[in-house]
Amino acid sequence: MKQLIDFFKDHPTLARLIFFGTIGGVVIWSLTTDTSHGHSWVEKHIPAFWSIFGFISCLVLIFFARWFSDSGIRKGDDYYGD
Amino acid sequence: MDQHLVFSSFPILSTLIFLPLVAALIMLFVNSERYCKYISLCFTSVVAVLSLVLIVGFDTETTKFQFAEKAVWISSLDINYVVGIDGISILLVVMTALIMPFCILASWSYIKLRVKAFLICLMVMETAMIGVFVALDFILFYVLWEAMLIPMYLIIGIWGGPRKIYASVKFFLYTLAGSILLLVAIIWLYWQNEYSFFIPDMMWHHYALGSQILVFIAFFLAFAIKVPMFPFHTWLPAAHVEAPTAGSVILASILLKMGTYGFLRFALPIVPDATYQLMPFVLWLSIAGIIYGGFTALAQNDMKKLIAYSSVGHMGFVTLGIFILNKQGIEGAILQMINHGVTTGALFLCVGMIYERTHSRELSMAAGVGKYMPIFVTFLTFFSLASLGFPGTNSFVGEFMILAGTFQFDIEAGRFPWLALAAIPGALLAAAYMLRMLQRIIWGGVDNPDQSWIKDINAREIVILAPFLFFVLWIGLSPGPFLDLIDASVTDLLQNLTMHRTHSLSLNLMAPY
Amino acid sequence: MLLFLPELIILISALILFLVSLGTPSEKTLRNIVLCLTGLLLLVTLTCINNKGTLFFAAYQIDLYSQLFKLLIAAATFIVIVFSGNTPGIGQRIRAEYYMFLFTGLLGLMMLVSSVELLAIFISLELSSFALYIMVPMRQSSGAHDYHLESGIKYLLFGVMATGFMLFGMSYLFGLTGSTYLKDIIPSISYLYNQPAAVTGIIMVMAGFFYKLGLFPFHFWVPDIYEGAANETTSFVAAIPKLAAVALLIRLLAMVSVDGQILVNLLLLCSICSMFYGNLSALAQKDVKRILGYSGISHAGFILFGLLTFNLEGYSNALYYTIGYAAMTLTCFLTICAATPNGNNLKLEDLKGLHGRSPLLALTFALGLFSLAGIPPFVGFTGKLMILINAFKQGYVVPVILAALNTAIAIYYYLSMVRLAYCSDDSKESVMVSDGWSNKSLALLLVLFIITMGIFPTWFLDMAATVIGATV
Amino acid sequence: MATDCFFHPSLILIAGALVLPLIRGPFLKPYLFLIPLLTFGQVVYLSFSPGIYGQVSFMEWSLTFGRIDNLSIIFSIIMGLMAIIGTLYGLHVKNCWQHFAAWFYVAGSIGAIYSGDYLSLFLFWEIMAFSSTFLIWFNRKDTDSQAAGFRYLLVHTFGGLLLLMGFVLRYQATGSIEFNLLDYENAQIYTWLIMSGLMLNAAVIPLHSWLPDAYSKATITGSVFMCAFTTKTAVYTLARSCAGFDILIYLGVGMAVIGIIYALLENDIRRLLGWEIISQVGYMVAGVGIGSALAINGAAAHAFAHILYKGLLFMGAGAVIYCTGRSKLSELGGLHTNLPIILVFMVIGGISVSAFPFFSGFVSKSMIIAASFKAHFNSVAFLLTMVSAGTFLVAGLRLPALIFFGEQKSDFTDALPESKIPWNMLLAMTIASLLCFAIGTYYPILYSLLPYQDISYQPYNQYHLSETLQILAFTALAFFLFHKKLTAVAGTYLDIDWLYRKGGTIFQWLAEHPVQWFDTLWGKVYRVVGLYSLMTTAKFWSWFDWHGIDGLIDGSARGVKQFGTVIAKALQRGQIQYTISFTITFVALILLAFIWL
Repeated sequence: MKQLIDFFKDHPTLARLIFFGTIGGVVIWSLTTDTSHGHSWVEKHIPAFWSIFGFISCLVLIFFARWFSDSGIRKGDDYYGD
Repeated sequence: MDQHLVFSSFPILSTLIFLPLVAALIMLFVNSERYCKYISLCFTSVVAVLSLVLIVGFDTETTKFQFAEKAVWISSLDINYVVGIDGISILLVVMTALIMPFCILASWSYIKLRVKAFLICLMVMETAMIGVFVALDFILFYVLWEAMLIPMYLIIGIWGGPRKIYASVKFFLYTLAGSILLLVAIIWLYWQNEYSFFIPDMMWHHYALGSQILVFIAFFLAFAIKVPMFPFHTWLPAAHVEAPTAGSVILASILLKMGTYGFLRFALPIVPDATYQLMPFVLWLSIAGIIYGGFTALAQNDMKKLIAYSSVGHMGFVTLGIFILNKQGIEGAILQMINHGVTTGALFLCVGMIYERTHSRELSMAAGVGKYMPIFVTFLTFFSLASLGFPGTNSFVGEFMILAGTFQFDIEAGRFPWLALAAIPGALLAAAYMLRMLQRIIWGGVDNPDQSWIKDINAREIVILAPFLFFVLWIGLSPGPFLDLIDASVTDLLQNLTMHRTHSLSLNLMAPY
Repeated sequence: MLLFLPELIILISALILFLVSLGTPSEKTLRNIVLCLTGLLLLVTLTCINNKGTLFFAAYQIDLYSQLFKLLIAAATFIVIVFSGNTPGIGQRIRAEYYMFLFTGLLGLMMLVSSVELLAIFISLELSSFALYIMVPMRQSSGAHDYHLESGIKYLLFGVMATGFMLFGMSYLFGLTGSTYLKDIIPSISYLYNQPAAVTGIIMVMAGFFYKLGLFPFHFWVPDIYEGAANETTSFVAAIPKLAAVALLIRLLAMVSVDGQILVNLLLLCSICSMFYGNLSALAQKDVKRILGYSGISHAGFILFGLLTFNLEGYSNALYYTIGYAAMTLTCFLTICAATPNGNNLKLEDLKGLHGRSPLLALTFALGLFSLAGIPPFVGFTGKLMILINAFKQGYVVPVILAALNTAIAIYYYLSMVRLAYCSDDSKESVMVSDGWSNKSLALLLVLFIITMGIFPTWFLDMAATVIGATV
Repeated sequence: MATDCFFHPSLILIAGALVLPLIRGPFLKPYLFLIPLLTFGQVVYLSFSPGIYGQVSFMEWSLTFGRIDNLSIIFSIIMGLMAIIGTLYGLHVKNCWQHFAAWFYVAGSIGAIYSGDYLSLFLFWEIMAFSSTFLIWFNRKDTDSQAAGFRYLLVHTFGGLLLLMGFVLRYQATGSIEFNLLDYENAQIYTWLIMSGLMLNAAVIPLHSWLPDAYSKATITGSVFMCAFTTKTAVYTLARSCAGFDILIYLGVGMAVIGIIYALLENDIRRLLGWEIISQVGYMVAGVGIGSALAINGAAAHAFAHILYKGLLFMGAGAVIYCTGRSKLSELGGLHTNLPIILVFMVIGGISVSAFPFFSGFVSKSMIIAASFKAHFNSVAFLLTMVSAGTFLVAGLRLPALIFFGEQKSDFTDALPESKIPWNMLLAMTIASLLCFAIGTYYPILYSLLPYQDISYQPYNQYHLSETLQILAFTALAFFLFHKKLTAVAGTYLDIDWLYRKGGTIFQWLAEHPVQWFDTLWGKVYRVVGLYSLMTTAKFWSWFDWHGIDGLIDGSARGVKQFGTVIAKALQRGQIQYTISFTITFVALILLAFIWL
C-alpha cells in the first residue's frame, strides 16, 4: 500500500491520467445507460445528468461551507475557554 | 340492650380492668420497692399481652360491641356494669395496655421517692383508663372518667417538677369543671331515655334540636377541655411540664385521647343534629388550635412545653378529622389518635431521658448532646420526624387522611377548600418547631454547655424506645391492618349519622326546647 | 320499758358520769368508762333496732325509722369518742362533766328522732341544744385563742333565736289545726296552703331544724362555733345533730307537699343559697375546721335539695347522703383530731407534709375530702348523683345545673387541703401525729365504708327506702 | 421454537457487568469476549421466535420487556453485534469500569429496543444516558471531558424529562402507556413532547449539538460505543412511534445538509465524524418521516450499515489518536507511511459511508433516496443525493487526505508505530471492514433482516450503478480542483450548543450578579421578615397564652375566690348582733317574698 502511494506520488502525471481516464470512462458509460428508469424529467432528458449534478453539488457544498465558515461561525480554538 | 352486644365466654375486659387494681392491692402489702417495681411491671405486661387477644379475637365485620360483659350495679337506677369494645375503642384500649409497661420502665430510675405509692397510682390509672374506653354505661364511664383525676393529680402533685402544685391543681380543676356539666347532660339523657344509662340506647334518638345543642355544649366543654382544644388548653402545658415522665406519657398518649374518644362515642351519635349545627365552630376552633399550637410551640425553650403545645396542634388535627364527618376524616382521626399517642409518648420519654441526665428541660441545656448520645438522637430524630408528619412515618398517614378528608368535605360542600388550606400552615409550623428542637439538641450552637460526661442511653432505655419506633414505622408504612379494625364501626357511624340527620332535621327543626 | 332502753342507757350513763365527776378519776379510767358506756349504747341500740311502739301518749314513736337513726347516732358518737382519744381540747378537771353533757345532748337527739308531737320535739331539741351550749365553751383555754367562750355565747343566742322562731311557728300550727300531733297536723294543713299563716308557721317551725342543720339563713353560727369549739366538740356538732335534724325534717316535710309550690320554691332557694354561701365563703378560709364548717353549710343545702323532691326516692337519697356525709365528715375530723394532739386548731399550713408524717392519715384525709368534693367512686359522688337524678326527674333543671356548678367551686378548697397534705414537702414545725392502732383501724374502717357505700349503694338505698316508706 | 422462558439479553450484560469487577487476571479477556457473545447469541436466538414476552404488572400498569418483532429484531441484532466489536476493540483497556459502563449502555439500548411500553422504555433510556456519561468522564486525558460529560448528561436528562412528560400526559389522556405508533393526524402536545424526547437522542436539529461535543470528548473505546447506540436506538424508537411524520423528513434533510457542511469545515477528527453521524442519521430520520415500507426498510438497513462503517471509522480515528495522541486535522497529515493499515481501514470505512458500490452504504442509502423519489419527494431525494456526494467528499476524500497525505504538520517521532497497536483493535477493525464489504456485496444478508419483507429492492442495476459512479467521479473531480478550499483550519465552529455553552456564562454572570444580589437580599428578608417575624409572632402567642387565655382562666378562678372572700367578710363578721340581724333580715325577706309572690 505504502509503495503504491509512493509510486503514484512519484508519478503524478500517470496518476492524473488514470484519474481523468476513469472519469471519462464513467461519463461515456453513462451515456450508454438506459435512463428510462430515472425518477424525474431531468434524469431522463439531460445526458450525464448525475455527473453535472454531482459536480455542482460539490461546488455548492464547498463554497457554501467556506462562506459559512468565513461568515463568522469560526472562532478561535479556545473560544469556549478550555 | 343485648342486641347491641356480643358477649364473650371469658370476661377479658374485666380482667384487663381489674388486674392492675389487683396489683395495686398486692403492692399495698409489699414493702420492698424493688418487688413493687417487678410486680407492677409483671402485671402491666400481662395486661398488655392479654390486650392483644382483643385484636386476635376482634370481629371486623360486626358493628356491635364485642367482648361484652354485663352485671347489675345499682338496680334502682338501672345502672349496670356494661363493658364492650368496637372499632372505635379497640385500638385505644390496646394502646393503653401496651404503653403502661413502658411507663413503668421509664420510671424505673426516674422516680426516687415513694416509689410504691407512685406505682399504685399508675396501676389505678390503668384501671380507670381502660375502663373509660370500654365502659358502655354512662355512669360507669363518668365514674372512671372522674376517678382518673385523683391518681393523676397525685402523680403530678407529688412527683412533679418545681411548679407542681400550680400544675396539678390546675389540671384537676380544669378537667373537673369541664365534666360537671357532662354529668348534668348524662342525667338529662337518662331522663329522656326512659331511665337507662346504657350508652347505645341513647344514640340516634331524635331529641329536640334545642336540647341537643345544650347537650352538645355540655359534651363539648367536657371533651374539649380534655382534648384539649384551643382555647381550653392552658392546663396542658402546665401539667405536661411538671409531670414526671410517666405522667407526661400517660397524659399525652392516653388522657388526651379520651376527649376525642368522647366526641366520637357520644357527641356524634347522641346529638347528631347539634353536631351538624355546631360543626363549623368546632372545625374553626380546630384550625385555630392547629395554628396556635404551632406558633406557641415554636416560641418555647422548654422541651416539654414545646411538645405539649405541639399536642394542641396535633389534637386539633384529630378534632378536625372527626368533625368533617366523612370516612377519611374520622378514620384518619382515629389513626391519628394512636399516632399521637405513639409519637408524643415517645418524645416525652426522650425528653425524660435527657432530663435524667442534665436535670433540665431547657433546650439550651440540652444543646448539642447529639455528639455524646448518638443512639439517642437517632431515636429522637425518628420521633421528631414522625411528629411533624414526615412521609413514611405514622403521623403522615393520619394527617394525610385528615387533610384529604377535609378537602373532600370542602369540595362536597361545593366551595373553595378554605378549611384544608387553613390547616396547612399548621403542618408547616410543625416542621419548623420540631426541626428547631432537633437542630438544637443534635448540634446546638457555638456555646453549647459541656456535656462530655453525658452517657448515651442504656439497654433499658433502648428497650423502651424501640417498640415505639416499631409502631411509628409500621403504621407509617402499612396502616392497612389498623384501618381494617376500625372500618366497620366508622362506616356504620357515618351511615347512621346521615340517616338520622335528615329525619330529625325535618321533624325537629321547629320544635321548641 | 324496753322501748325506751337506749334513752335509758344514756340517762344512766349521764348519771354515772355525774358520779364520776364528783371524784377525780384518772385520764385513763375516765376514757375507759366513756368508751364502755358508748360501746354499750351502740350495742343496745343495735338490739333495739326492731322495736316498735309508742310512749307518752303517742307523743313518742318508736319504729324502725327512729331506731335506725338512733343506731346511726350511737355509731357516730362511738366513732367520735374513739378518735377524740383523751380529749386534749377539754381541761382535765372538767372532762367528766363534759362527757356528762355530751350524753345529755345525746339523749336529746335520741328523743328528737322519736318525737312526733310538737312539744316533745321542742323539749328534745332544747335538751340537746342546752347540752351543746355548755359543751362549746368547755374548751381548754390555751392562751392562743379565747374564741370558745365567745362562740359559746354566739351559739346560745343564736339557738335561742331559732327556738323562738320555732315556738312561734308551733303556736301558729296549733292555732290553725288545734293539735300538736304531727299525724293530725299534716292532713289538716294540706287544706290551708293558701293561708299565709300556715306557711309562715311551717317555715318558722322548720327554722329550728335549719338551725341544727346549719342551713341558710340559720347558718351564721356554724363557722364560728366550728372554729371556736374544741375539736372533739366540733366533730360531735358537725355530724350527730345533723342526723337527728334530717330525721325530723323528713317527718316535717310531709307537711309540705308539692302542692305548696311557693313553699317549695322558697325551700329550694334556701338550699341553693346554702350551697353557694358555703362554697364561696369556704374559698377564703385558712382554718380547716372553719372550711369544713362552710362545707357543712353547702352539704346541708344539698341534703335539703334531695328532700325537696317530696318522694320516697328523694327522702331515701337524702338519708343516704346524710349517712354518707356523716361518715365523710367524721373521716375528716378524725384526721384533724389525730393531727392536733395538743387540741389546737388546725390551720391550713399545718397540713403541710402530712403525707410524710402519717401516710395513712393523709390518705384518709384526702379520700374524705375527695368524697366531700363529690369525686367518684366515693359516697359523696354517688349521693350527689342520686339527688341530682331525682331532682332532674322532678324537672328541677336549673337548680341541678347550679348544684353542679357548686360542685366545681367546692373542688378548689377541698383540693387545696389535699394539695397541702400531699404536694408540699417542707413542714417547718412537724406536729406529732397520734396514729395509734385505734385511729388507724378506725380510719381504714371509715374509708372502706365511704368507698363501699359509693360503689355499692344499692343496699343502703333499699334500706333507707324501706325505713322511710314505713314511716312517711 | 417457542421460547416460553424469556430471558432478556440485557440481563446477561447487566449481570455480566456486575460480576465483571470480580474477574481478574487471565480470565478477564475471555470473559470480556464471552459476555457480549452470549448476549448476541441470545438476541439471535430470540429473533427466531417473534412475540411479546416478559410482561410484568407493576402497580396498575402492565410492562412489556420483550417485544420481539421485525423492527426490533434487526436493531437488536446489530446492537448485539456492535457490542462484540466494541468490546473487542476495547479489550486492552485495563479500567474495568469502562466496560462496566459500556455494557450497561448496551443493555440499556437493547432494553429500549425490546420495550413495549413507555415506562420500561424510559427506564432503559435513562440507563443509557447515565452509563454513557461515564464513558465521557472516563476520558482523563482531556480536561474538558468532565464538563462535556455534565453537558451531555444535562441535555439527556432534559430529553428524558420531555419524554417523561410526554408519556405521562399521554397516559392521562388515553390511559395507555403502550409504546406504539403515535397518531399524527390528531397530534396532541404529548405527541410533540414524546417526539422531541426521542429526537433529542437521535440528534435531530436543533437538538443535535450534544453529539459532536460529547463524542469528541469520550474515551477512544467509549466513542466507538457511543457512535453506535444512542442515535440508532433513537432512530428505532422514532420508527416505532413517529413513522410517517412529515416534519421528520424536513428535519432529516436539514440534519443531512447541516451535518455535512459542518463536517466539511471541522478540524477535529471525531467531531468531524460526529457531524457526519448527524448527516447520516438525517437520512434515517428522513426515511422514518417518509414512513413508507421501503423508507422504513431503508432507515433500518442504513442504521445497520451505518453502525458498522461508522464504528469502523471511529475505531480508525481512535487508532490514529491512540498512536499520535492528536485529534486535530490541522496537526495531522502525511501519516500514510506510519499507519498504512489504518489507512486501509479508514478508506474502507470512508467508501462504505460514501455508498461505493460493493460496500454497505451503497445498498442501504440508495433505498432511502429511492423511497423518497417513490413518495414524490423529489427535492428531498436530490438534496440527499447531494449530501451523499458531500459525504464522499468528507469521509472518502477529505479525511484520509488530511490525515494520511500531504505534509506532516507535526513531529510524529514520539508517535507509536503501527505495530504497537493492540491486536484486538486491529481484529475489531478487520471484522468491521469485512462486514462492510460483505453487506455491500451479499446484500441479501441484510435484506433478509428488514422489517418489511414483501418489498423487493434491487440496488445493483445499471442505472443506479452509473448514477453512483458519475456522482462519485465528479465529486472526486471537484475535490481535485478545490481541495485547497477544504484544508483543515484550526478553530471552533459555532453551533446551537453556543446557546448553552456561552449562554451558560451569561447565565453564570446573571447568577453571580443580579441573582446573587437578590438571593442575599432575600436571605436578609427571610431572616428579618420571615424568621424574625415568625419567631416574634410565636413569642407573642406564647405570651398571649400565659397572660391572655391563662390569665383569663386563672383570673376567673381568682375572681370566684375573691367573691367568696367578700361574702365571708361581709356577712360572716363573727359578731353576734350582726349575724342575728342578718338572719332575721333574711327570714323576713323570705317571708316577704312569699307574701308578695
